[in-house]
Amino acid sequence: MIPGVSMTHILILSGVLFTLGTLGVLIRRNAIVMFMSIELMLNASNLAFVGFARSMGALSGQVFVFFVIAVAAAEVAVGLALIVAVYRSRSSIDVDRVSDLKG
Amino acid sequence: MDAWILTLVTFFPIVGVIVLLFLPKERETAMRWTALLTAVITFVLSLIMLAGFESSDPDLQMVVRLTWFSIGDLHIEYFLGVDGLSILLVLLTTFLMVLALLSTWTAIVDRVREFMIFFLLLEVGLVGVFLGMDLFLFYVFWEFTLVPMYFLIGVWGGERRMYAAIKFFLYTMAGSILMLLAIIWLGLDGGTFSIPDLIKAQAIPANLQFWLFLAFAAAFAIKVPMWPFHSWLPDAHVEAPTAASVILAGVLLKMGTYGFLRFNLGIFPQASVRLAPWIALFAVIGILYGAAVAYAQKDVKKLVAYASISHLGFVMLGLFALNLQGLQGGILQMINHGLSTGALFLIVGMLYERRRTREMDAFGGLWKVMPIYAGLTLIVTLSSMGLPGLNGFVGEFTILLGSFGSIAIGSEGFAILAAVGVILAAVYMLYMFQKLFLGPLDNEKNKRLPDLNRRELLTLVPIVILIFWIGLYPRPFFGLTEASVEKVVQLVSSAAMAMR
Amino acid sequence: MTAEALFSLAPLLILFPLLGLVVNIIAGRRLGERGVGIVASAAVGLAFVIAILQFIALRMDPSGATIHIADWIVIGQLEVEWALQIDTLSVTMMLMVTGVGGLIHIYAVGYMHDDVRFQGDPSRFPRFFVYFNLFIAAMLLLVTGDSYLTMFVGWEGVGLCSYLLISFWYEKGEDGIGNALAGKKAFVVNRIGDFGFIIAMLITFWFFGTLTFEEVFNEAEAMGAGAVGAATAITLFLLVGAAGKSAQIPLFVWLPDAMAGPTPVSALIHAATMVTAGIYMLVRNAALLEIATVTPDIIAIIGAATALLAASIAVARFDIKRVLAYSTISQLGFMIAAVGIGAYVAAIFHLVAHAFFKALLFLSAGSVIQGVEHGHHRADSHEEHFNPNDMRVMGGLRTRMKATFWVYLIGALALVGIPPLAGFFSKDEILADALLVSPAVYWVLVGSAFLTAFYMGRQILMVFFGKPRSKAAEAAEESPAVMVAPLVVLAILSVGGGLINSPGLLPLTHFLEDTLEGLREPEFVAAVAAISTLLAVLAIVLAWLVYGRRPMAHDPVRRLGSLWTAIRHRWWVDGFYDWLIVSRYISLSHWLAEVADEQFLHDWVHDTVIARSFVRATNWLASVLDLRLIDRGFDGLGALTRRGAGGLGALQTGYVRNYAVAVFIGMVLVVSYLLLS
Amino acid sequence: MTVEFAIFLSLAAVAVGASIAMLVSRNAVYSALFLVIVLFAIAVLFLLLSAAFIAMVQVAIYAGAIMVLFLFVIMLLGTENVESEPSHPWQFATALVLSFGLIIQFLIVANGLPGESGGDFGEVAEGFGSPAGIGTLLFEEYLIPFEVTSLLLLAAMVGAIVLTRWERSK
Repeated sequence: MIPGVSMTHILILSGVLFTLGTLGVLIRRNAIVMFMSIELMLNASNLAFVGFARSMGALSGQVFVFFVIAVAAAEVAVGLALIVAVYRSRSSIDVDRVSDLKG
Repeated sequence: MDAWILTLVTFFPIVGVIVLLFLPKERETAMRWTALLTAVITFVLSLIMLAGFESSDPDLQMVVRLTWFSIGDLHIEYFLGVDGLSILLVLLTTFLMVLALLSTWTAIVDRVREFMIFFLLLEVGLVGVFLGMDLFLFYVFWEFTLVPMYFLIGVWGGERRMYAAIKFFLYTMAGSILMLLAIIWLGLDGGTFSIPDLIKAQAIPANLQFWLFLAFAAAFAIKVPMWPFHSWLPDAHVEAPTAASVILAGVLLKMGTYGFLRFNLGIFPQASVRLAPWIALFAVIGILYGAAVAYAQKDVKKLVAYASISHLGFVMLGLFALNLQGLQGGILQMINHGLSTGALFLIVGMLYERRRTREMDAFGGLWKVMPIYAGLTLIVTLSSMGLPGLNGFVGEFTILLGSFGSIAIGSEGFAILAAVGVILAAVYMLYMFQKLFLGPLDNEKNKRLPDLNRRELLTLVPIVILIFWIGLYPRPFFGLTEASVEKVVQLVSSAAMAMR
Repeated sequence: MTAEALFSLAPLLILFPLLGLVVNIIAGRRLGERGVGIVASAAVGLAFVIAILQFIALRMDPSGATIHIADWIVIGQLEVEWALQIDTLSVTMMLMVTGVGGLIHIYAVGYMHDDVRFQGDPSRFPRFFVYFNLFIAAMLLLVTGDSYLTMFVGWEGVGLCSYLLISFWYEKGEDGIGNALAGKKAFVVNRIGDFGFIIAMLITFWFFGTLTFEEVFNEAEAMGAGAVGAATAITLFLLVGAAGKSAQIPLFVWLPDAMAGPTPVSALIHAATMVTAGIYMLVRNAALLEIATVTPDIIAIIGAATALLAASIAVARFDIKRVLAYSTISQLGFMIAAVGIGAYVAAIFHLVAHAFFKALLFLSAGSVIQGVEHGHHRADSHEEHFNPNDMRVMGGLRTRMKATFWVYLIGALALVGIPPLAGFFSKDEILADALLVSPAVYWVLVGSAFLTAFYMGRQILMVFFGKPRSKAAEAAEESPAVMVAPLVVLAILSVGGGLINSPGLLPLTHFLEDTLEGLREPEFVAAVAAISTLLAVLAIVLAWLVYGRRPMAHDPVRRLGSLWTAIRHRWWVDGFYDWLIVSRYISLSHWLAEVADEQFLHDWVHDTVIARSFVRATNWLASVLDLRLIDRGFDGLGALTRRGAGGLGALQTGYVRNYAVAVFIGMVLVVSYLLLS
Repeated sequence: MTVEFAIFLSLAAVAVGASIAMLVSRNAVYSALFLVIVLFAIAVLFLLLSAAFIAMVQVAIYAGAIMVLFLFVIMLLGTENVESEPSHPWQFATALVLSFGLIIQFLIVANGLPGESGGDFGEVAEGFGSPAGIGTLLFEEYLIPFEVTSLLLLAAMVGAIVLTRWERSK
């Protein structure tokens, strides 16, 4: 029992963190920081998951968080590898310098 | 096992494709072996399928039937099954694949990995066409075969390969569109895409059958190809690499005849009866036309290509005789044509590999330097012109017999004209043999040609054995198809009764 | 041994030659010429033994037997088996085939030994015997097959061997390709005959419901008058087949060209056995011929006409083998005519007798040719285009090749029909029957018999008498014993062959009665015998008057003028066919290939009609739509697309964050939509 | 204001504050460290929400493994400072506007929660969120996804190696 704290609070916090994450993705040009922002977004959603698990008494929510963390780990591994590869060819991790797909 | 063997036969080549993807690019021999081994295993799997096949059962066997996806009430199924109409063709496909791959050993040197991958994918498509029993699934496989073949011709072909590949693609595609429309109509109207269910229902009124028959026939006639839709074939054959030619002639064209057999006769029996004389007319024109045009060719491969048109005319004539002998002969002739024309293309390929030309004028007197090659070619040539005791004769004779007494065709004249085609076959086949092997050996470049090596022998000898086997004792082959063919004949004759 | 046990040996008949050929294919190189020859001859010899056993079995049980080996084609009502029919007719044929065939095999061992050296490719020796054994196997299948279809297998099989053996020296002949072309011609013309055979089978099956001889004949008998039309049609088409195989009008043109094959081939295939298959086949169908209406008359006319035509052409030939070839056609005409007038036994009798003396003639001709060839090499003359077959380079060989001369003479007299040689009895039987049935046929045949005597006299005089007309002929030498021995045996057979069906006893007639029902017993008509003997002698005398008395520079018969020109050009039949059929077909196929297919269907329809009209249609649509849209004040369709594409392209900045914004916008919008709805 | 709410509030403040700091710091290393703080704060929140196991995982994998990896890469490439200002002028504005919209949406959602989940968190069963409970669920109900995850990690590993492998030929 957690008196005074409700799902609404958790959801608001989660929403704020998520929004901050997206903001980071959108305004930063450093690929690594963008990546960190994505991690932040994932964490925000994890928070919501755990909150709902608690509120509904269903353990599945926590299991999902577990999966999300696993996926995040995989994503980081590949993503960072990509960044390294990009850095090798461009000597920069500024995402605005990479625009080969321009139509 | 029983339930999944068809899936295995169809999709096993994918395993080879995956292995090929991971092989380092300099290990070309390993790629060749992988592809060959995959084809061999697929062939063995198809033999296991044959072992489990009950030839007295006319219906589909070893059926796999799962819902793939649904649109409203309309289920599109993953539905595989084999019966007498298709089993020989599946075996032919897996068999020829092995030999065709053997023939590529030294002929394909660049982009080996890609070649092998396309080749194995082609096998998936071809086997899928013969096993798919859901119209939608069938159509997917049908169109799927175009892609690998397009690349096989377009990438590894001769000088005008792009022209030939695009022509091949567009022609067959154009025909398929009409078929697709008809398939969609059938599905919406009958509420199912399942071919056996559609055949069982027989719910299509006669005048509608007529139009649907034509829509399907458009796709199949181009594929066969029936005169006058054949103009893509010589181009495709001349430009295609040997192995692709073998499969193109040996199996791909059979998709058309198989289509007629499975769909047009099964789903539209009344239209089949009604249109049989017309089909027979075009078939006979094809027989005579192909034979005459083949005689005037200078390029061996083109000659064989036109000979194919003539032979497939026989198949069509047999199928639309709509009686037991005609149908049995037609089906057997599909196999015979696959074997002997496949072998002829292999033979031409061997020559081309040695001399880099296919002009018949560049040869002559080859018997002297390549006696084994000449001997095997002679057997294949004779099989192709229907010498009794070899496979071609059994097919041709039963087709002639069937069409001569066919009620559906209605006139003995077609069979008699087709028999004239037998004379003409001797003319062009012997002409080819004479141009290549007889006469003086007067071209300097030919005097040092090596005879067949072991690998090449290995590609031809199995075919020659089958040529003799079918020619002398075709019972096992007829036995496999008999029950299913009887069922088709009953279906068609009851439709004919209903029309009266 | 019971008859049944002996009958069951029948499959060995075909198996032995097949075995022989397999051994020679596999081990031919290692066995050496001797080994190959022994294997091949032994195979045929063993088959001959089996044939004799069948004969013995038939004496025990004249009704014969059908030996089933395996199923072949079984589809519904169509049931064809690999089965051998042993009856008196087939045994007569198999005795002749294996007997004469065996002798020719032995002869060929000697002949081919020299031939492969003259032609310059000794490695081809085994191949010859492979083909030869294959031929014997196919021929035996032909005569023993119990149904039309199994017979047809042998029928085409012998045709194949004929093709292979005619073009055996495929790099020789006119322009280096002559032999190959001759082989092709033989095969294709035979195929025309086969076409008739196939159609006959199709009618038979759909009318009688079976292809087995026995069942067809029983059925036909049971139907009686109802089967007349069908029987007529069937036999007419069979006649086409027989005309092809037995070289009758109008399909005889291939046989003279077939002389391109080595001489044993001409003897075995193109004189004794294969070419008689047509006669055998017609006799086999005697039951249908008896029912049919028009066919027998047509057969008789064709046979008689062929006999006369070929005999006339033979008069003007200079090639020793071609004379014999036309003579063969002529004699086959006799047999066909005999079938036409219903004298089936006479036909078979003449067939067997002819096999003896014509094989003898060909083989001795081969001996002559090789003798001259040897002489050519010994004399060391370097004449270009020396043709050892040309009778004009021979002459006076009587003294240099004694044995060959005597056996040749016997063969020739037997052919001419001098009593008491074989040909006298057999030809006479035909003539006697012909006189009974149709005097017209009789007189035509007598005319050809006269010509026969004349050209044979001419040949003997040109080859063996007079003075040698070339150095090669002067130096000619006798052939080895392995070749002469079979000649002697055949000579004996040619002398005594008449006994097979000697007047009065008629053993062959009685033998064949078990198979062919309702045979007439031939009568010996003394007047007929006298007339033909007299004419034969007269013709020989005439030949001696023309050719025998002085050395020959030009053929004296040339004085016949236009008639000479006609027979010299073989009545222009070959040329006529070339003009009517061959060149027409070639130009047709070229027209179809180049104009109809390449230019019209391929180029015009595809490139012009389909491809260009597609382009034109799209252009038309585009321009019309374009113009109309502009007229109405809108942007052109193309411009609109281009502008749209340009606008959309600008969105494609390539900056990943811009894409992220886009995703974000979409997300916010979607969530808004969900919240608001 | 209960103790729990006070704890939540302070943790939330730390998390939001650290996030903002992460966003605005010019140096990527600082960003990474701020992110670690956020992750710790969230881990504590997990504890509060009776998710002890997940909290441990969060600390161990996120704060431990993943962030170390980030720092490694930053150090390796030596790219702490990249940009000075956004290169697209309208990008920043759009992002702010959209974020504002998103916040609003979250608020709407959070306020509109249905009755039973809208109130304070109630009691849960004994052992809720314990490793045993999660383990049972993972290996029974979610066995196949679990196995697939392992495959995914394997694939990621192979992928990362392939991508970063230095071509010797170059």
